[in-house]
Order: sequence, then structure tokens, then C-alpha cells
Amino acid sequence: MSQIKRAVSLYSLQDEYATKRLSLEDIFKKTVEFDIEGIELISDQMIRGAPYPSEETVRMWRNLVEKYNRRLVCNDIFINSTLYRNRKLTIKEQIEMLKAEIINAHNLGFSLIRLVSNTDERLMEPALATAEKYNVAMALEIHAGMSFHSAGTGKFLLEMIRLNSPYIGIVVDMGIFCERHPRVARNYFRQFGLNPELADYIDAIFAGGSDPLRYFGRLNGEQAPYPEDFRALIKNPVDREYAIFSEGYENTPFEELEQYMPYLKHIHGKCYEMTEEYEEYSIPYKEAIQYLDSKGYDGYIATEYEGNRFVLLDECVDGLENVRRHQEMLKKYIGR
Amino acid sequence: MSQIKRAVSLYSLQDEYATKRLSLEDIFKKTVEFDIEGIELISDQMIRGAPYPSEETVRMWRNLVEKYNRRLVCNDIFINSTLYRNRKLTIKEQIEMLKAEIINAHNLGFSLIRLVSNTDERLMEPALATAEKYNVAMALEIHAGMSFHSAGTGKFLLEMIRLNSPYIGIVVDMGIFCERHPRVARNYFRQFGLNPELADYIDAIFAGGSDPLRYFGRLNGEQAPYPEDFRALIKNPVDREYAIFSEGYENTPFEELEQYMPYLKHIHGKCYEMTEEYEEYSIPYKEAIQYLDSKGYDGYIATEYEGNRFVLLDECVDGLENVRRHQEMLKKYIGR
Amino acid sequence: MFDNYVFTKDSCKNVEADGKIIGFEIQTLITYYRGIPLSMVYSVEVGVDSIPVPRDMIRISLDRKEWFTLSEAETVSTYKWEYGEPLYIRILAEGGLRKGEHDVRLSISVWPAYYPMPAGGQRTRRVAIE
Amino acid sequence: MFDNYVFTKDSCKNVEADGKIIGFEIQTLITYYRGIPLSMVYSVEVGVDSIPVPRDMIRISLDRKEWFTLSEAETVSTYKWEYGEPLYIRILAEGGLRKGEHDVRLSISVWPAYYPMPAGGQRTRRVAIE
Ligand SMILES: [Mn+2]
Ligand SMILES: [Mn+2]
Repeated sequence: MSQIKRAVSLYSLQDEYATKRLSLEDIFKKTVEFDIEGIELISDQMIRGAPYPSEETVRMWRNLVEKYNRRLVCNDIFINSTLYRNRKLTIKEQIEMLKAEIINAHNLGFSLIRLVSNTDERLMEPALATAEKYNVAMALEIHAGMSFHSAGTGKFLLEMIRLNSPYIGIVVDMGIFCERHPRVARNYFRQFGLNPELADYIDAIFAGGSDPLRYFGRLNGEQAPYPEDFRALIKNPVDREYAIFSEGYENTPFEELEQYMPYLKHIHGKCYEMTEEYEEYSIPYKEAIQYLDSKGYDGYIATEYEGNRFVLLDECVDGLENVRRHQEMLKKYIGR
Repeated sequence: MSQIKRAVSLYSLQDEYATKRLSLEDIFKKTVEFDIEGIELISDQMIRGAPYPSEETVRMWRNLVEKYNRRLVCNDIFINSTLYRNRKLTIKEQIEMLKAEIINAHNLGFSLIRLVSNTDERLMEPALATAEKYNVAMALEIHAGMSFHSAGTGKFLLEMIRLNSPYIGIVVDMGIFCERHPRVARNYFRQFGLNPELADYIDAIFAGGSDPLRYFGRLNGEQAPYPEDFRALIKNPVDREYAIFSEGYENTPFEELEQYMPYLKHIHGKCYEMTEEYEEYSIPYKEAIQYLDSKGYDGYIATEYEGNRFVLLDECVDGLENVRRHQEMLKKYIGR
Repeated sequence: MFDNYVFTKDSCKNVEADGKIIGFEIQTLITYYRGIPLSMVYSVEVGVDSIPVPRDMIRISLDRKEWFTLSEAETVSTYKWEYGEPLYIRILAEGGLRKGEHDVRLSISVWPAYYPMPAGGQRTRRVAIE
Repeated sequence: MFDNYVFTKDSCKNVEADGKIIGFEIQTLITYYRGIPLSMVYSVEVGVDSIPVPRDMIRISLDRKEWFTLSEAETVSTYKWEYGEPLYIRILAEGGLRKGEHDVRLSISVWPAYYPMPAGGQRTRRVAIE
């Protein structure tokens, strides 16, 4: 039987929250209604003043967690290294910011933070003592477009292996296992004039078992030129943007995960579109969960609905329904 | 008998410290040798990383205080409202900085901070709860050039009276009681080409019982024009600078202090030049102490040697000797 | 991708002070999915009926009390623009918008650390001033 | 008033990296009586034999490891230049100073909050390069 546990990233309900259709407490109620044990948070999104929230704000958060009896799985943090436009923050400044995030995560009740992709690996060793002191592990997100083979992630992985600490690991985003390009994205860009032949070309890359990064030879972050026939299909800036974004979906073989299983702290259950059959349109969850089970993964998968950004102008985002369906799907494949 | 106590501001020995002729511990030893009970500090000067020193630095400081058994009288703080050159910090930002200074002063063992002249009076009410919580009183420096009559100080004094808290008061700098312009300053500016007739003119203003601010009608901060005969003596930029700086010495009647005696937390025993007769060249300490005794002042006077800035190029500053003589003078007039 | 959050509906209004109209104001949510320091706002551009508003006529605020020019905002790293909370944008122009209809355009972007380019959005609304 | 702290004696030297002289370096103490964030440094000007060095050739550092351009330093509010500790000033110029004697001038100022103008000092030293 599967050891995998279910969680939801509150990111999935960000539009409901931003537009004040759901308060933070409403969201907690929904996790109970949908029978989701684990909570993932973006503290910069729903905790006022993070990473320096007032004591009152921290109390409010902890009261909700207690009242609705949820497990805190992961807090997603960011290092604002572009704080000033005249320079990038130094490593020393970034280290101080990371320490503040660790302490804030601890105060909110978390013992895992997700580091956004491209977080500088040089922050790890200096922050390790703080991570240990506050019992907060740090895990880099392995996100499509900046996955195992990319330069920044590669440097982090080497540093992670070198430091070999239970406080340093990875979070895998299921967007690296896309078998199809999300059709909601295609549909979204159509309204701005996307060339359908370009979209067909990309769909065909996936249909052939590959993905744009691999097909264009850009997996290692190199800006290899597009093939002639593809370049000919780029007719306008929207086409160019669509082409760039298409590199944000990867069709990674599950086996690439194997050597990193000891470092796997958590999984983002990415979903762009949950179909009426309760399947994710792009990502083969059934096979993915079978693979994870075969490797003995016993952590969480947290629903991360990202279709919100492809909703047409003035149409309503339905994060709730996507979360509900995604959780039903997880139950089906996990078995509970 | 006088109730006044003696202290020294470590500012007096800043040149010895900066040039590494004296370490912080050497300075503590000197306070013992000179029999000076009280210590005043500029934490930004001698505490690394202030107002966020490491725990180790704080421990080092507290160990010295304990080892040499000194009383901590006052910490001099500043609000860096010019932190960014594209704007002045907002009051909200300045309040946060002041709170950090209060907490740091408390951690270092102080229960009084000196606010530099021109500190915005709007910081007082919002910082008051923190001052109470950490038992640290805040006192604006009444400094010559920015004294009782100046616009900024005036606004602070009104706010101080309105708030009427034991945690808000003033520090008087004895430079407001100059009977003569410091001759070390005159001598210093001579090397750059100061017109001696201009210096004579200013000396004559003091000899007449006034000071440049009063004589020029600028006491309230207004930029009244110079008299014709004075303006004619300004021959070069050094003369202009000397004229401006001459407004940084005031010949305030002692009686102006009377109404503020209830708010008087501490006194800076300013000295520019201690003569071989152990008198301050410009300031009538004997009369000043008599006045303070007559009003029952029972706080500290902390030697604040400022002649260091008028030492000629490559000549050695002798802060130690000036402090020693100033303390001997205080002993003579205080009686112990 | 964040166009839905740009230019809050019905937020465009003339602003009065001391009995005089000193300009007009619009509100927007952040074009990103989390709160960030104000200094990370990369661009704020406003246009009225196809005419771009000069940058130095624009002020921004998180509370309608403290206002910053766009140049000042570049170092305002201590104020956080919270996710889901409005940024107030004022265009200081005596008289404000004339009575009648206008097409007001707002385009705004922020530059998060790990993005290859600013994350922005824009929206034009037909605004009626009475 | 702080001239005595400007341009530390014997501190002017060419700087080598990877076997090549990449410029020269001088040290100075702060022209003020306390430590302040690096962003409050108002001006750093260097001249060699009466020729002013262009601003963008200058780098400053508190530890000789992290170097900032003067433009970058304007927002470096988290690094404190401590009282009595050197600021390292590098002039990036291939080949550095020629052998022989030079008159090197350093002028530097900081702008504390309550000062009406920057607090600065300057000093020219005759430097011998071997
Ligand atoms: Mn993710
Ligand atoms: Mn003083």
C-alpha cells in the first residue's frame, strides 16, 4: 500500500484569496471539507509582513492550524536578491534573509522550507547551523525549465551532495513530468494571437515523447538556436513568449529521479487543468505515483494548481474545483 | 555639597581608539586610573555592528563594564535618516530604527540614550512603549547651534512637555555656555588661510557677552543677513566656513536652563581646550556648576573633549590629557 | 498572465484636497503571486486617451498616507506590498480627469529574483468621470 | 576637520591579480566620528598627478573581498563602515601606477542625517611606486 500523504499548497487558492472570495479561515475550512491533512504555504502570500510578521499575525496562523487540526508540511520562501535595481544583493545579504526565513518558518510551525529555483547554492553552508538550530530543512524546488540538468540547479545538487545534511534536500514539482503541453495555456495565448501552427509544433514535440528543452537541445541552459522550421512559425511577440514558456514544461523520465530519492523532501502536485474525468490533462499521475511507491516515497504530495494564470480576462478562476478534483485523483491512486 | 557625579564620554578618546593607540579595554583602564565612575558611549563608534552587534560583542562590552566596575550613564545614538540618497527615510522607518537603538542600549546595559539634535519629535510617542518596556529614557541633545530657540529643538521641547513622560527629556551640552570662541578652532582654520580680522570680529562678539547666533539675529534658525562690516571680512571659503562654524558656540544665559531642569537627564561636559591651569578656555565651568548646584542637579557631567577635530595635520591628538585635566577641574568644583 | 489583477474595476477617481482637484487615482493588485518590498516594483505606466503620463507626475502608496515618487520607491525596501492588497497610484495633475469618458491605461510590473524578466500586466478601462 | 583620517599613510599600492597589475589601491578611515552604513558614503574622488580618475573606475570594499561600484554602494545599507576601520578604495586601471613618484589625491565625504552638508576631508600624498 502507498505511504504517500496528501496536502494542498494554498497557492492553489490564491485567486480566491486575492479577490477576497475566501479568507484564510475559509481556506482552512475547505481543507477539512476536502479531507486534506497537509498544508503548504507561501508565507509571502498569506502572512502579512512576512518574514517579520507581528506576533498577532503568527498567533492568528497558529490558532487556525490548531483549530482545524492540520499538518504543516512546507513553507515556500524566496530570497529577494533583486531588492534594489542598481545591484544584486550579495551572498552575505542573502544569507541573512534566508536565516530570517528559517526563523519565521519555525515560528509559524514548519520544519521544511521550499527554496525557489535558482536559489544560490552558496547560501546553504552558512545557513546550515540556523537550519539545525530551528529544525527547519531547506529544499530546492526542482521545477520544469530549471530542472536537474540546468546550470543553477546542477550547482545546488552538487553542494547538497557535498554537505550531505538531513537539512538540505529537494522538492520535486510534478511539472517536470508533463506528457502534454497544457491546453489551458494554449487556449489562453490564443486570445492574444498565438499562431496555432506553432502550438501544434510544440504539441508534436511532446507527442514524440520529448519536450521543448530536450528537443531544442537546451536542457543544460544553453541557448541553442531554434530549428529553421520552428523559427519560421514565430510571427509575433506572443508566439515568442509562448515558445519561451513552453520550455517551462518538461517530459522527464521518472528514472532521472532515482539518484535523488534520498534527498526528496516533498512533492508539488502540479496541476494546470483537472479534467471532468478527474485526471490532470498533462501529467500522468497514475504512473508517477506507481513509480514513487516503488521507490518507497512516504512524504506528501501537495496539490499545486497553476491553471489560475491561464484564465481568460474577467473569467473566474476555479481553484477550489481543481483542488477538489486533484485530491480525488490522488485518493484514487494512493488508495486513501 | 554638590550632588553632581562625574563621567566621561568615550568620544573624548576617539582618536586614540581610531588610530589604535588605545583599545577599548585600555580606555576602561584609563577611566579607573583617572577615577571616573561614569561611562558614556557612542555605540556606533566603539560597538561593532551596532545597533545589531553580535552576542559576542555585547558580552565583551558587558565584561569590561563589570571587570572595571563602571556605571553606564548614557549611550549616544543617531537615526540614519539619510540612509539612501534618493530620499529621506519615512517617520515609520525612523521609528523602527529608534526601537532597535533602545533595545541595543538596553542590551548593552544603559537606561538612557542621547538623541542627536534634530531628531524628529514625531518619533517620540510611537517609541514610548518600547522605551518603557526596556526602561531606557530618551533625551534630546541641546547642542550649541541647535539650542533651545532653534526650530527643530523647539518642536521637540513642545512634544516633550506634551507627552510629559519620565522617559523623555534632554541632555545639555555645555557648549551652549561659551564665553569665548575656542582658540584651538581659530588656530586650526588659520593654517587654511582664515582672515584674522574675521576671527577678531567674532571674538569681540563673545567679549561683548553675546554669540554669533544672537548677534546676527539667527537664534531662531532664520538666515538673517550678516552685517555689512562682517560680510566684508569674508574673503574666501575658509572664512565662510569659520563664520558658519562660529554659530556652533553659544553664550546662553544659565537662566534659560531653569524651566527645563525637570527634564534634564544628563550633561555633556564639552571641552575644546583644557589650559595648563586646568580650566576650559571657553566655558565657565565654575559658574555653571554653581548654577547647577543651586538648582539641585544630581546627575552626571560627562567629559566630552572635542578639541580633537582642531588638531593640526599630522599632529597628535591628546584626548587623554584633556580628559585628565577636565576631570581634575570637575573634582575641584564639585568637591570630589 | 496577471492582467486580471491590473487596474481594479471602478477604482479610477479624481482626488480632491482642500477643495481642489489635485489629480486622479487608480488601484491595482500585484502582478505576481506573493507580496514583495515596494522597491521591487519595476515599472508603473499610466496613459490617458493614448497620451502617456510623465513618470514624475506619478506617486504610489500602500496606505494613501505615505506617497512615494517612482524614483524614491526604488529604495523603499522596508514597506511590503502585500498580495491581494491594493497599490494606490496617483497622478498629480491639477484639475484631474475632465468630465466625460476616458480610456485610462495602467501597465505595471515587478521584478522577482528568479524571473528572467519583469512580471507584469496591463489593462485599459473606459472610465466615466461625472 | 577629518583630514587627518583621510588616505592612510603608506597604503597606496598597485594591485596584482593573476600575475597582472589590475590597478591600485588606497585606504582611508572614515571622515566622521562613528560608523555608518556604506550607503551613506557621499563621495569618493581620486586624482593622480592632477588628473581626476573617472568615477566608474573606482571600487570600494570593507573587507577586500566584496567590492562595490560607487553607484552600487548607494543602496548598500546592510554593510557598516566601522569607525577606525579602513575603507579600501581600488582604481581599476590596467598597469596601475607607473614606476616612480606620483601625487595621489583622495577626497571623501559622508552625509550624516543631521549635518547641513557632507562631512569630508581630503589629502594628497606623494607616493613612490617601485
Ligand atoms: Mn511548484
Ligand atoms: Mn555633546
